[in-house]
Amino acid sequence: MTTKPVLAAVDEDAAPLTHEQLRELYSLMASVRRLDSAAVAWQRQGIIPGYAPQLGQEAAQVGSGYAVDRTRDFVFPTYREMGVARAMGLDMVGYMSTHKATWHGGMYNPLESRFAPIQAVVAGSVLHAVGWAHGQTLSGKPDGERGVAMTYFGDGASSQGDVHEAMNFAAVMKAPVVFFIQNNGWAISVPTERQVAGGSVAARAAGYGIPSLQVDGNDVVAVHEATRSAFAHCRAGNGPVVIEAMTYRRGPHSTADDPGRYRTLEEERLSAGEDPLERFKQRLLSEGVADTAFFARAQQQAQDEEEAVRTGIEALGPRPGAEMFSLVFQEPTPTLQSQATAWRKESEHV
Amino acid sequence: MTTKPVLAAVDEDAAPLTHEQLRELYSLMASVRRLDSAAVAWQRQGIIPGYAPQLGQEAAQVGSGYAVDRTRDFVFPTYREMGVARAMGLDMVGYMSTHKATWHGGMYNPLESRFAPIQAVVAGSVLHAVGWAHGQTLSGKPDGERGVAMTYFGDGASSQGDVHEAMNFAAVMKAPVVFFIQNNGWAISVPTERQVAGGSVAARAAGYGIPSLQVDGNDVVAVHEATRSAFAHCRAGNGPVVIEAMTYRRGPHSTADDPGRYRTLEEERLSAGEDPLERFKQRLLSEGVADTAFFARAQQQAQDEEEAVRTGIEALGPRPGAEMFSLVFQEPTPTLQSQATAWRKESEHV
Amino acid sequence: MSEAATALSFAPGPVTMETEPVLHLSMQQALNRALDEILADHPKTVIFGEDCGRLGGVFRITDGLQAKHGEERVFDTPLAESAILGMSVGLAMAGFHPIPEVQFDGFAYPAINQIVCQIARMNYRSRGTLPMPITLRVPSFGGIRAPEHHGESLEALFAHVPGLKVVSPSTPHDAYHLLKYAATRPDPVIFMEPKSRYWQKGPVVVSTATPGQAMLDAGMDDGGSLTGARVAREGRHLTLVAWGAMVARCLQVAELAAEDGIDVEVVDLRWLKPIDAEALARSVGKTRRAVVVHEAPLTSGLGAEVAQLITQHCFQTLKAPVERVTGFDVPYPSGDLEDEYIPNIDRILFGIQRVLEYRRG
Amino acid sequence: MSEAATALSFAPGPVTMETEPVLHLSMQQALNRALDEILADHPKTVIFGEDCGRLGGVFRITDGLQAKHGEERVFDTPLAESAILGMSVGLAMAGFHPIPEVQFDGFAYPAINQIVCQIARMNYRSRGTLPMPITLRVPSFGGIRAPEHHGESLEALFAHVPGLKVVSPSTPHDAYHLLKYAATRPDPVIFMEPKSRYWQKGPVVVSTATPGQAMLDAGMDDGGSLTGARVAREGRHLTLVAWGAMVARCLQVAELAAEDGIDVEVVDLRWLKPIDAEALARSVGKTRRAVVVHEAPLTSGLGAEVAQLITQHCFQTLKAPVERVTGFDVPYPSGDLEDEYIPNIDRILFGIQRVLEYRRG
Ligand SMILES: Cc1ncc(C[n+]2csc(CCOP(=O)(O)OP(=O)(O)O)c2C)c(N)n1
Ligand SMILES: Cc1ncc(C[n+]2csc(CCOP(=O)(O)OP(=O)(O)O)c2C)c(N)n1
Ligand SMILES: [Mg+2]
Ligand SMILES: [Mg+2]
Repeated sequence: MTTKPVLAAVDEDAAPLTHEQLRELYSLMASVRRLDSAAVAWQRQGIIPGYAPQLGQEAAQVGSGYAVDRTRDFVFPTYREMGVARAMGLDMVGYMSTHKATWHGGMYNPLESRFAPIQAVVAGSVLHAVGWAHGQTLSGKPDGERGVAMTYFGDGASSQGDVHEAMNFAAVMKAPVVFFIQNNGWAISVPTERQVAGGSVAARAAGYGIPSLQVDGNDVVAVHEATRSAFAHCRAGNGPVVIEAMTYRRGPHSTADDPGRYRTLEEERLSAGEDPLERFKQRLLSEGVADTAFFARAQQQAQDEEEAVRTGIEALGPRPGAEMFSLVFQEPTPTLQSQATAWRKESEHV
Repeated sequence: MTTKPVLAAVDEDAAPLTHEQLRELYSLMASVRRLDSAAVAWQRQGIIPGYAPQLGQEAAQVGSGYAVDRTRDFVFPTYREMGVARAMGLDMVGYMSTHKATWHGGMYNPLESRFAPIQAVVAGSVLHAVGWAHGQTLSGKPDGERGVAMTYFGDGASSQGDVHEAMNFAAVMKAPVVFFIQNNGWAISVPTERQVAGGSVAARAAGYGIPSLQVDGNDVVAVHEATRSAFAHCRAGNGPVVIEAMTYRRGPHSTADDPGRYRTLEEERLSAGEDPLERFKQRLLSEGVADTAFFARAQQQAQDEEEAVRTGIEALGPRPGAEMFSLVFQEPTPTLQSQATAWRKESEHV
Repeated sequence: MSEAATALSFAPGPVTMETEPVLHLSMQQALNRALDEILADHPKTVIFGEDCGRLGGVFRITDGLQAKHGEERVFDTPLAESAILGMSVGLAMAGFHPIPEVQFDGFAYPAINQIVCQIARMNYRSRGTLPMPITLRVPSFGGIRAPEHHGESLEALFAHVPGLKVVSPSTPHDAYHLLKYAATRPDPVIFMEPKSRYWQKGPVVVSTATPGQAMLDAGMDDGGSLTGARVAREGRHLTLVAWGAMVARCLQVAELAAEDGIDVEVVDLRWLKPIDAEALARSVGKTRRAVVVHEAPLTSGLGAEVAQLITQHCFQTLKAPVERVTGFDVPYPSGDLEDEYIPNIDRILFGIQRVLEYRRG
Repeated sequence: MSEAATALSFAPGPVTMETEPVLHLSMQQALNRALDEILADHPKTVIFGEDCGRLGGVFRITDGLQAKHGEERVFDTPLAESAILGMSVGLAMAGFHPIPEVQFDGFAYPAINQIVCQIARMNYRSRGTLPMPITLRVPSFGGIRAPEHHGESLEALFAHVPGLKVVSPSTPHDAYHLLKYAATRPDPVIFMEPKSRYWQKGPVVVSTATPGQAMLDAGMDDGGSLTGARVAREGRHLTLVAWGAMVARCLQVAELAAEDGIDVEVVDLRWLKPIDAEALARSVGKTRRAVVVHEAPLTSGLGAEVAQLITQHCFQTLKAPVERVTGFDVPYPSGDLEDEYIPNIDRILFGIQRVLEYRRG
């Protein structure tokens, strides 16, 4: 598969990634891989009730998340974007707390993180990105200073009406939005070929006059460069871009899922292709960008990090029940206040 | 504008329209034009409370409706398809009764007419067409005998998420659906260029792998031939087709609308192009298909018809209130029955 | 919240607000004026929806606002309600105060997912870091002989959704002040406009500062002048509870009942969420009888909630079970049957009669 | 509808249905078996939704049905709820009996437009010529510590919509029979499955003809065995009204209350629209006290309707206002707080206490 750049303004001025950046990308991917596998284990151990692994999507997530400028951009994830969160430097205990069932949206601060709350409605936040991006235009900042919204969704989510409405609105309003699709081959048990008519979400973009890129989602550098171009296009005031990163969901849909019911291990092996992490490692080695000592250090760091996050997650107690009431509104209502009072009385009484 | 046929299976075997058929098309258009103008007048006279004129869309509506095989196909209109209804031979008093506020869906029998109830939710029935069409596939009839669903919607409606979901579902399931868009330049006050990103609804079809035709919607023969090809394509088991008929809403959005607030008469004159009825008349004359006597007869017929419909509409009394209750369910509920009883008691008491 | 305060601030007219000018406006004019002032006073406010811009909306509520405040502040969107509400979420996250419109009540349904799962929950989901100061204007209720889906009453649905507040004005004066109040709150408000009342005129005490607002701004109780119900007519024998267009109808009914010596109190609920239960208790505590009137279908309508709140608070003194006079459990009918469907004067009078004649067995 | 008949047909076990086999099934198994039989008996039935086919649904309710009945009868759709329901309308118009699934309660919202404006109204709009024999299966309610939007209670919304019928089983036996009944009716039914009860087993009297069905087919009253509420436990002092997963909890509460000498009757409402008001009147007419329990938020919840129906019918004999023990007016919380949100045993006992201790002033 090749990257097909059809952007009006490809970011040609951008310098190629430095060796240090390439190594950083690898470290991030290694951390994500480690944390992801750990989370699956935590679920088995009863530390968290459930998790949606991103195994195999590290390149797509880290490569794109690495392009975000946290001083001005904003990311709108769904529920499987742990790698994006990590690449953007989120508080990972705060991120993982959603899987601990501590708080639905996660315990990180979305405004400071520039990463919207975790979203369980597929395609739910795609329109938010369009609104936020249009807000950049309305705020009257010069082109180069305006933020870009990047929204993440899957091949399955692409079937939702909201995605169409979002692309049309964004194109009509020339809103600076990057629609980032991770086409990982599956929506739970339904394969892309019975989900995405025509075979490609990126191909839909042309119908709205939106430029699009279909990129090898297992090549972190290709993903990063595509994303960087898309951001440059948006920042230049040229409107939205669609990126479709072709990748593969190597794990189950979630820890509650049993892929054996709908695909064989043989099918998995054939379709998954090369492991994005291993592939990038080989490239860095062969190009002399990193040596084995680097990889050992990266591995160690990932392990330390995982342990720190696990400790944080294990330490997370349940939220005080009073938050159920106090966080509904900015200005609480009398009804809700009296419900909170009754709740407190009854729970203390027990 | 040219018709761009990109169908896999264009209906090449179809014989060209006979002179008699061409004359029939004209007569239908003349009837529709007359009835449409009359309905606007009726509203001014207080005979009906409101109406949505189709002035200028006669070619698009008659040309496409004329392709329907009433023994097996089914049409899913919105609210402006009076010309389609007439071309399909509907009971026009039954059709017009919706504008008399007699019954929302109209008083005609949709099952016998093969014309679904009038629909006020824009894009509301697009998905129904997909389900009905998939039902043809499931019913196990051979390709040639299965019905085709044709759904009508506007440039404005094309922005709704349901349209995207419908095109994707139809393409995934290869459902025999013709998506017939009348792009009449306006959705109430919003012009197509601020509605349809990319400029064409037909152009969206490629993204789903659906063949599409953009056709001069003011040329009744071109519209008819495009529709006929689309039906042949569907009947051959090749899945859905998108047709976009480019036309112009010459009148107001409805009798309650004041187009002067958003477009000038000069703009109207420039954008509307040639009148489809007059244009077809000139063609028939110049090709010797019809003479002035024919046009006079057609005009007289249209006038007689209009009078008959007006008489029917004027004679329509309000529906008995009991129908409010009796038509909700096939199997009425006790709650509803007791509400009906209370209603009857209270209305008789007064 | 004191009765005096309630009586004071929303009985429109020069008596209560001597220094403020009183205009004679239709609700359409009052809403239009309110939006104009909001745009002028609050630079982060944006108004958008289908045909809101150049046309000024099919009901002309936004008439002239685009010309005056520019295409960036007041704009048309493509025809997609889910997108209109979904983009409101993003705009709110970016610091704007969106005032979107859905063109008619029945076309809020395509946006319900964004309203319920996003607008109503984002503040909660984000632990208060992403407030949703969105005021959704919905031309609502029936009575104008419109096509299908143009006469719906969605208050029960909205009131059930945690995270939403819901308000409906019944007079031009309330429309003006409640919209100014709602649009400057940090929480999402569904603003249900009774479209059959758009063109009736009434006195509007216009003021740059909405009455009660100053008190609220100072962290004080506003006495319900903006946040509570309103006694639209005082009476001793029975309370009619209504909102939107039904308030005017209930006032008519009260006049008719007065001819028979029945002194009816009319409570205009105004806020459908949160409901001013104290005001209900106060009124029915006095009259000991209540009928709640709404256009929406009976079953699971907001009338059940109102009736249950009254019963809960006034069980000991209530002389008869609360009656509900409402639309039937049928789809809103076509124009010819509208008068049969919407509670009419006769049906409300029958309801009053049932309550008055109720005898414990 | 006689009490005898009600008691007879839904108390599961060999006593009532001597000739029919009794199986010990979970609700998941009972539903799966019902669907299997429906597919076998009714050739126009089709089942579809997200992951319903090969996977057998995320809850395995459709497990094995595609393999047995073929890909034309049981199939996966792309991920779009509005399309799933919209295509159901078209299939129904073409003579099919669709049994669509939305994967979780919270994902019914994107389909609300098609449900409310199309499914619920097509029979009416078409003057009875286009019936909508659609049974929408919705795994519903909370209690399984799932992610956001996977624990919603939409019954108040559905019950308010004219043209819909709504049912929720609380036992495997009822699940089996009510689904077989609903799926063969000519009107649209929302079938709300209490997902937290999918895996508990109970006796199911299986029969090719669902009990009561024969009577209904013959145009006779079925005594409410399929169409009415069910007395899940007889009692004298107070009535608990519940549905779905709350029925089992109320039965637990009744056992605890019995230890204190309080004899609680538990009414399983089953049909949430139409509500069996007679059964409520019968029970509360006897016990003179009632508490209604549901998971949905309080305000404008179905509990208000139930309470108002009880008050309307039993006003003269009621000893205390009907209490509501419900979810709070807050978005359904994350797993850790679930037990605080859903009515738990303590909160229901407190509710009972409030009613029992209520004294007229
Ligand atoms: C609106 C909505 N419908 C259904 C679901 C249930 N659901 C959760 S994930 C999923 C599949 C999503 O597939 P895709 O968009 O490809 O994302 P992926 O899981 O592959 O990351 C489904 C059906 C949901 N979360 N939201
Ligand atoms: C879902 C929905 N939203 C809004 C409306 C209000 N409305 C009625 S017609 C219309 C414009 C439709 O434009 P288009 O689809 O181009 O059809 P046309 O009127 O040009 O035939 C609008 C916004 C509606 N009927 N349905
Ligand atoms: Mg996927
Ligand atoms: Mg149009």
